[in-house]
Amino acid sequence: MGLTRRDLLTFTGGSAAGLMFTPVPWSLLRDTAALSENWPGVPQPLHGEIRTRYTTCTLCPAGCGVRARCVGDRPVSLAGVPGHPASRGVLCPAGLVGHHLAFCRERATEPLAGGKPVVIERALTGVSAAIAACGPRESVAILDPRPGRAASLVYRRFLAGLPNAVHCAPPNTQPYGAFGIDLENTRAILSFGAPVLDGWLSPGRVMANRSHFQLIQVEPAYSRTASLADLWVPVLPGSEDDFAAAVARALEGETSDTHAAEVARILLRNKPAIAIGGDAAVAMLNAKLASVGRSGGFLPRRDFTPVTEIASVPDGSVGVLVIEETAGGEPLPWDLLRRKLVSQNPVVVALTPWLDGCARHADYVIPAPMYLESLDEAPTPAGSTVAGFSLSPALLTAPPKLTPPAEFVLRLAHDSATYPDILKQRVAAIKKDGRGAVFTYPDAKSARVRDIPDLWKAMLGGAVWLDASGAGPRPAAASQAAPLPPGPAPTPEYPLLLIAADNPPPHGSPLMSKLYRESGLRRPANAATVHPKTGRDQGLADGDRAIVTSPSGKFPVQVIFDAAVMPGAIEVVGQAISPASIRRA
Amino acid sequence: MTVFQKHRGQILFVAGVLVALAAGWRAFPVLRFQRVPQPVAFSHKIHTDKAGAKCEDCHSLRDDGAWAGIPAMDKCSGCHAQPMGTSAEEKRFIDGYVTPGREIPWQVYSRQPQNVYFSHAAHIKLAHLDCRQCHGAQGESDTLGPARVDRISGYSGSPHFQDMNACEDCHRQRGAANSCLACHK
Amino acid sequence: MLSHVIFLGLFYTVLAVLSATVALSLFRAAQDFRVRRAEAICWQATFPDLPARERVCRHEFTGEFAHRTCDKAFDCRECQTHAALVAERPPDAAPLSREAHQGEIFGLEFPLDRYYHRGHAWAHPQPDGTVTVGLDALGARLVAEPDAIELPAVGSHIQTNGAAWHVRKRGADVRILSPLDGEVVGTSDSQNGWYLKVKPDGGQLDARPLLRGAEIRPWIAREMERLQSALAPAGQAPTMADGGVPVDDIAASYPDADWDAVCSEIFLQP
Amino acid sequence: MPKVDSQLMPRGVRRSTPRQFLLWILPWCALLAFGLYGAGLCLVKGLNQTNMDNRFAFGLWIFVDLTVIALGAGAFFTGFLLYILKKRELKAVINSAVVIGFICYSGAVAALLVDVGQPARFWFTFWHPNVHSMLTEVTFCISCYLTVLFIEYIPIVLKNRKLRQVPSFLVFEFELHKLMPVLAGVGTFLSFFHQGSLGGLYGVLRGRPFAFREGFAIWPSTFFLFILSAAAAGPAFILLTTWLVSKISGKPLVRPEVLPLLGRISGILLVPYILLKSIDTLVWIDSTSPARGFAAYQYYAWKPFGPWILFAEIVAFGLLPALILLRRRLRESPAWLLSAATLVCLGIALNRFVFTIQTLALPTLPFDPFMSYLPSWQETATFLAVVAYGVLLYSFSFRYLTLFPQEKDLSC
Amino acid sequence: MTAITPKPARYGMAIDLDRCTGCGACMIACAVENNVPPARPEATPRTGITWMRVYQISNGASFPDTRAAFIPILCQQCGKDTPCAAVCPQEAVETDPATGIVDQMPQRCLGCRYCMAACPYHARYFNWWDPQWPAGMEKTLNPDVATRMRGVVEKCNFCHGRLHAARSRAAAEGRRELHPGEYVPACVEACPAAAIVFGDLDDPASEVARLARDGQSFRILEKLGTEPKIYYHTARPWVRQAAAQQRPASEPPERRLRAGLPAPQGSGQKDPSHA
Repeated sequence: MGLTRRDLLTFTGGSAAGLMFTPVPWSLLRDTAALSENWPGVPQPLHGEIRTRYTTCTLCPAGCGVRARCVGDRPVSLAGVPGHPASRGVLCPAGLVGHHLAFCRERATEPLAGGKPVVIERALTGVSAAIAACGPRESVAILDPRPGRAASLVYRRFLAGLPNAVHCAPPNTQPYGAFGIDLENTRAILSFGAPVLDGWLSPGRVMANRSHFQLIQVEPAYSRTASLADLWVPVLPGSEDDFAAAVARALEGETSDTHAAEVARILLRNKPAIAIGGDAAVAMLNAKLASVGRSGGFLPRRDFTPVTEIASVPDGSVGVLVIEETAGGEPLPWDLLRRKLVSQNPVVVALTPWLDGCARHADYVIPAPMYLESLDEAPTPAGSTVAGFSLSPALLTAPPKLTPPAEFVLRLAHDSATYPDILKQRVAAIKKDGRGAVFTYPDAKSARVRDIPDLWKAMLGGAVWLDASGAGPRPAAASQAAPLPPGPAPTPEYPLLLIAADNPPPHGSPLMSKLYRESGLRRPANAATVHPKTGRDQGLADGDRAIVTSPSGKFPVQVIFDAAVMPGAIEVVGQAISPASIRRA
Repeated sequence: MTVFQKHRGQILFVAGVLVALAAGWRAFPVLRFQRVPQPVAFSHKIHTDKAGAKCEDCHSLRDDGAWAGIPAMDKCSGCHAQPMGTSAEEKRFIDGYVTPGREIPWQVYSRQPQNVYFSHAAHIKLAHLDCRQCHGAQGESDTLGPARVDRISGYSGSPHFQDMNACEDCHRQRGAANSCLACHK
Repeated sequence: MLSHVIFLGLFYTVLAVLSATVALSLFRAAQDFRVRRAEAICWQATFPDLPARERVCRHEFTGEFAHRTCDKAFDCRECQTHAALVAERPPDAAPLSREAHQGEIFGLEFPLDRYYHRGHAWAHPQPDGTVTVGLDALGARLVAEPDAIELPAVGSHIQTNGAAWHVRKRGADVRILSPLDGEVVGTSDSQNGWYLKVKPDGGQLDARPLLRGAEIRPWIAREMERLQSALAPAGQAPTMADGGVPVDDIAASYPDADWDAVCSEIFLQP
Repeated sequence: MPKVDSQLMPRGVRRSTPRQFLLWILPWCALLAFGLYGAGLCLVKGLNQTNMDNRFAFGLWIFVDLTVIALGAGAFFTGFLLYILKKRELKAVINSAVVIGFICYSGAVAALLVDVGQPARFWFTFWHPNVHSMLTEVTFCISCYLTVLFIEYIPIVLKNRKLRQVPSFLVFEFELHKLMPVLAGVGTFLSFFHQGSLGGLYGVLRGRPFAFREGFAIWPSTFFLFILSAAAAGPAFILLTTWLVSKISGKPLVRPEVLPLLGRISGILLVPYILLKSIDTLVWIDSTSPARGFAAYQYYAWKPFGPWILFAEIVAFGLLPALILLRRRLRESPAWLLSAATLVCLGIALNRFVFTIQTLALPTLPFDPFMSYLPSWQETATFLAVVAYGVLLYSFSFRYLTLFPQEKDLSC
Repeated sequence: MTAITPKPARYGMAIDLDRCTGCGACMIACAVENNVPPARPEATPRTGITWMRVYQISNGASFPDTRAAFIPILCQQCGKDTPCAAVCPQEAVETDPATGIVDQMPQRCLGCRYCMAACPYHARYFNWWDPQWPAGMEKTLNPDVATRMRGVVEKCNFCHGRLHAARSRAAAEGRRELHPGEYVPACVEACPAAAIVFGDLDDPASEVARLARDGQSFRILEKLGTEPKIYYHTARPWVRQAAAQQRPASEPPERRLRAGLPAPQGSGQKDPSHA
């Protein structure tokens, strides 16, 4: 007798019923649920011994100490070093995730010549040839984002060997020239657009002293600092100078405008006071406040090495421009640099970890190690009243084919020394000199240089050297930058004024999205903030997409209404002050 | 007409039930796990008896309270740089791992899921549990059996592996913390 | 903790009740089959779903009622009304004439020597005490040459109004309702006129539910009307193929009629 | 094929030709397919396919679930009236009511499975239930009640013309039907609970003063309001569907007195609902909400959810239809009856909308903005899939099963 | 056997709004510590995950009198009738009696998001996408915190990984009790302005308890009666006003977020040109 379909069904039914009384269905349920915990789509952190390692942040001139929590040899989180003289145990948001930079896209990973991958030797010969080929009128320039480092010394030495060379720096790299700011004793700060509470000097140091000084922010834009200052003086763009002068007059007692008078009153009541934001009138104001060379004011520092500001390099004179771009911050506007180049076949060399900065315009791209990928140095912390120096040991293993900028220049100079050698020499010099004290991160203790047997080792373990306080030869007052051009006036065609708002760093950890895209705590790059009234006059609604047109071009934006913005102005991220118009897209 | 003919339906049904039960209780528990052999034949016995090593020589707490777990290669190469015995196994081990300095990809029997926080420190130093309580007689074993890995969830299925209920019960009996995040992360 | 108990308790009770309900009805169903209640239940379940015109009381044929719908599922044994009426006008002592003298209706043979069931099966008591069961002339013509016939096994038991046997014809699957309770002692295909030989329960045929004699003509008349309207394509006036006497194979002469519908109508299918 | 089709239909009723029927279901099948695609995207790619977000954690789906479950309440309430209170007239619509109930609940459950982030963990709720959560109550009740509806659906299916030819089916059906009161009882119990817990779902949100209500024992007032409103809306919805089906199929399905009866039931229940709802609202405005630091007026300061919403809920969609349904003369005229029933159903939908959507749209943090939300096409598609599924299941049931026992007698 | 759990603590925070500069260091430190994935390109302020989120509010005045303040909002660890814990259908949320921390168990979570609807602080976040890190970056994840999967809810748990680490360290030294300050969340450690103070509210000696008591502290939505454990401190009346006020009904509906734009300045800001 054969099995009928009915038999088969009966059997299946039976086994189905039986299965219910076995672990099968239940353990399958459990396993699928467990699978949803650890299926491949969910990355699993690696485990290992937890170690603490120390280094120093080189992302900006603040020179903050960094304590890294590492699993095995991989940093998993960064934090400040308590008691650090410059940073006071604080890191800024960007610094907290510096160890992510290495994983960003748009990284330069191999030498490029004319956009094509080449071996480093090939790039070296190419650049040397270009330098050799420089005519008598053409100069070789190295753009040094942070003068005063051992690397800068390497550059100077190399340039010295050339007939016609210039060691230059981006504008405002040394805003206070040979001076530091004695923040600890300052009682009032009159800031002309300086981001005092938003990444000025060493944030930790500023915050630690915040309660000691009055902050007066003179700025057209409703910046973060303006919003938190004790007094915000919104002035028309470009009229900062006039206001500074007005304050200066007010200090003499001749009150011309009420704001200035009030400011003067505050400054007089809280001495010592300083004015920052640097241009002629402000320098004069400081003279009036007698804040130079006084405790609580600007104190001279020993280690100042004057460099030419790129702006003052004659146009069309540079035959070979070597740009170092390792320091954080946004790249210089390219047209500023282009103006300096000679007309026919100039050669641009970018020593940079990024492909999207100057590298885009460079004939040679020499990939530099990213922050934390190689032994580096941090010079005197910005605004420090004494010279300083610290090493920034690597925490990450760098990909192959990277060359530290200094290393590249050394090889150009056919110098057999390596960058670490140079750093060793620098440390040796400090040791030899014997002045000053060293603050070591692991134990948060200071010791005089003399008492430290192996300074190099100590520095590698995380430490900052600080010169014995001040008392350098007093150089001339801070180099005074040219005064601002008169503020641009609105025209019928461009009824509004563009004001630069604080802008996001060009590169950062992907996690910066928490601030810029996921919470909107900070405005995204394409935000244009206007006063609701201004917006409505321009026929805009909150949240509109719009086009901003200025003499220098047009760009798309997204409109945000904010009653805090100066009527008649458009706050746009990273734009130069200029007249402009806006209309709905 | 035979008995089978008469009760054909019932008989087939019962047969189905029996087959299912057999499959579910006998075959399934075996098929469920994948058996992964250990890369190296290691004998706790020999190391404790002959070499006179103590448990904590190799399995220790770090200062921060983390569990060092299975020792790294350098621990082995300390003694095994040269063959100490004559066994082919040891030779294979030395050629394969010690000489090239490769870490041994041990299969951990009670590897906890990623979301589990288990502090050996708390269980040893505070609760004073004996290793055996969770790891059985592993310490006296002469050979290392294969590790059992659940084919679907990928979790450890070894007999030493404590499942959540076991933890919970013990914690309840001893009045230890029993909230989710006490043992999960 | 207590809330846990109450809450879960409630829901497991609910689940228990649900499964108990289903299990109970399954069990009862099995029981019904065991005690031979199934067939009755099927008929009970079917009867109310039949259109009203098929549920006409037999006493309407004899004119005792103008309109009456049967509420006993054609089981007159249960029906007081029927009992009363019968008591009042007892049917003639010898209902069935010995010799099957022909009763001819619309040219159809309806021998008066037997009883007729509303489902067009007849029961013919035999001298040996058994009863032969067959299809009446109308039924026979509807399933003239059946595609298949499914007769019950000898020894099986059939019940009044239960399925006696199955006939398939042009997609129509017809179950012929049994006119009596009894054990099947013989089967045959219609060659010798009957399909089943049945040994009635209690030794002799209980004919109360069955039609006889004078009831037959008016009944068949109605059946013919229903047949016609069932055969008539929607909208057309009902006509017989040959203007009166049904041909031997009605199906053949109505090739496009929905035979399932037709048979359901006449054989009281659900 | 056509033969099989016709043999599956109940005898004695006319149904559309297979061609017509095909033309009717094809578009719905297409819609279903489209919707399933959308739902599939949500399951495979994750809920980022929807426009829900951290602020609008609930969206279209939850709103639809609450609404259809309220409308599906007709199933339990009709069953309750018929089997427990022995209202025989309702036999005419009970089958249809059961099918509609089954559709609504199964549809809602399906939508919920797409709505959760980890469908594979659905059983956690049964294995580690947090009995203090209204959602647990809902989950348990709905899954149990869906089972009940399924069991109630079985007899209707077994009565199909072909299936009933299998004696055992018919007998089982017969026996099961004898126990129907038990099922109706259980169903009523469950329904009362989960209709309530669905209201409780929002009433317990002490973090959302707009929805939060004081209550009795563990249940906020919304618990009881939801039961009442569902019970009132259920019959109205049955009424509407019955009318709709008979219009579409072009046949009388129930005796003329049945629909007004349903209307009357709905009206009778609507009155206490409106009464309690008004009282509840006043208490809420007067004490509940202010006690938590929120003046009630500010909820209605956000356009478009002005005070009109309260008026619509209570007067336009509550009081008005109630009055209509309670007047015999108006009830008897189809136009009034139907428009009233429509209003009732709309009222329920609006009420559920207010609790699901408006609650989330209103800010709680003082410095927080008003939230708005528009469903993505995937969400909408999934919702349409549920609708299409319902229409299809009902169409097939109507074609092949006896949903309206009176139909065959009315049709000849 | 007697209970061997350490003396229960009631961890809480006091945040000084007058010190907060809204730099966002806390948000970043939090994301790093707790393995919160970076945003997808299509993420918005309403779909992003920020256990700690700093809101900017303003005094409502118009230029040039505007003043801004920043309010960090994290899970307020409600101590009574915890809205989210009560509603979770499957016990994925509970309050740890030993710490007063409201636990969220992503591995138990069904993803029904009922708790998010229940939370008045919007401090709960749903994983709308699979968590993804740029290639190589997953090697920098914190081993003390498990990554979450798509489709579950997560929230601040006072850096429970750090509590575990602290407990392990203590256990290694044979201690059950933690020293004050031995365990602080990442945001507290990272705040450049030292605006956040963390500790045991039940320990009267602790700084946080002191701040909680002082007259200038308040809690957000205190009237809901959920006993949140995050205290906010400010001397500026308008800040307290804007953070605790009832919203003026006259205010126009906020439409920024529909445009997917950043969360706006606090809506405390009224625009006179409306009046």
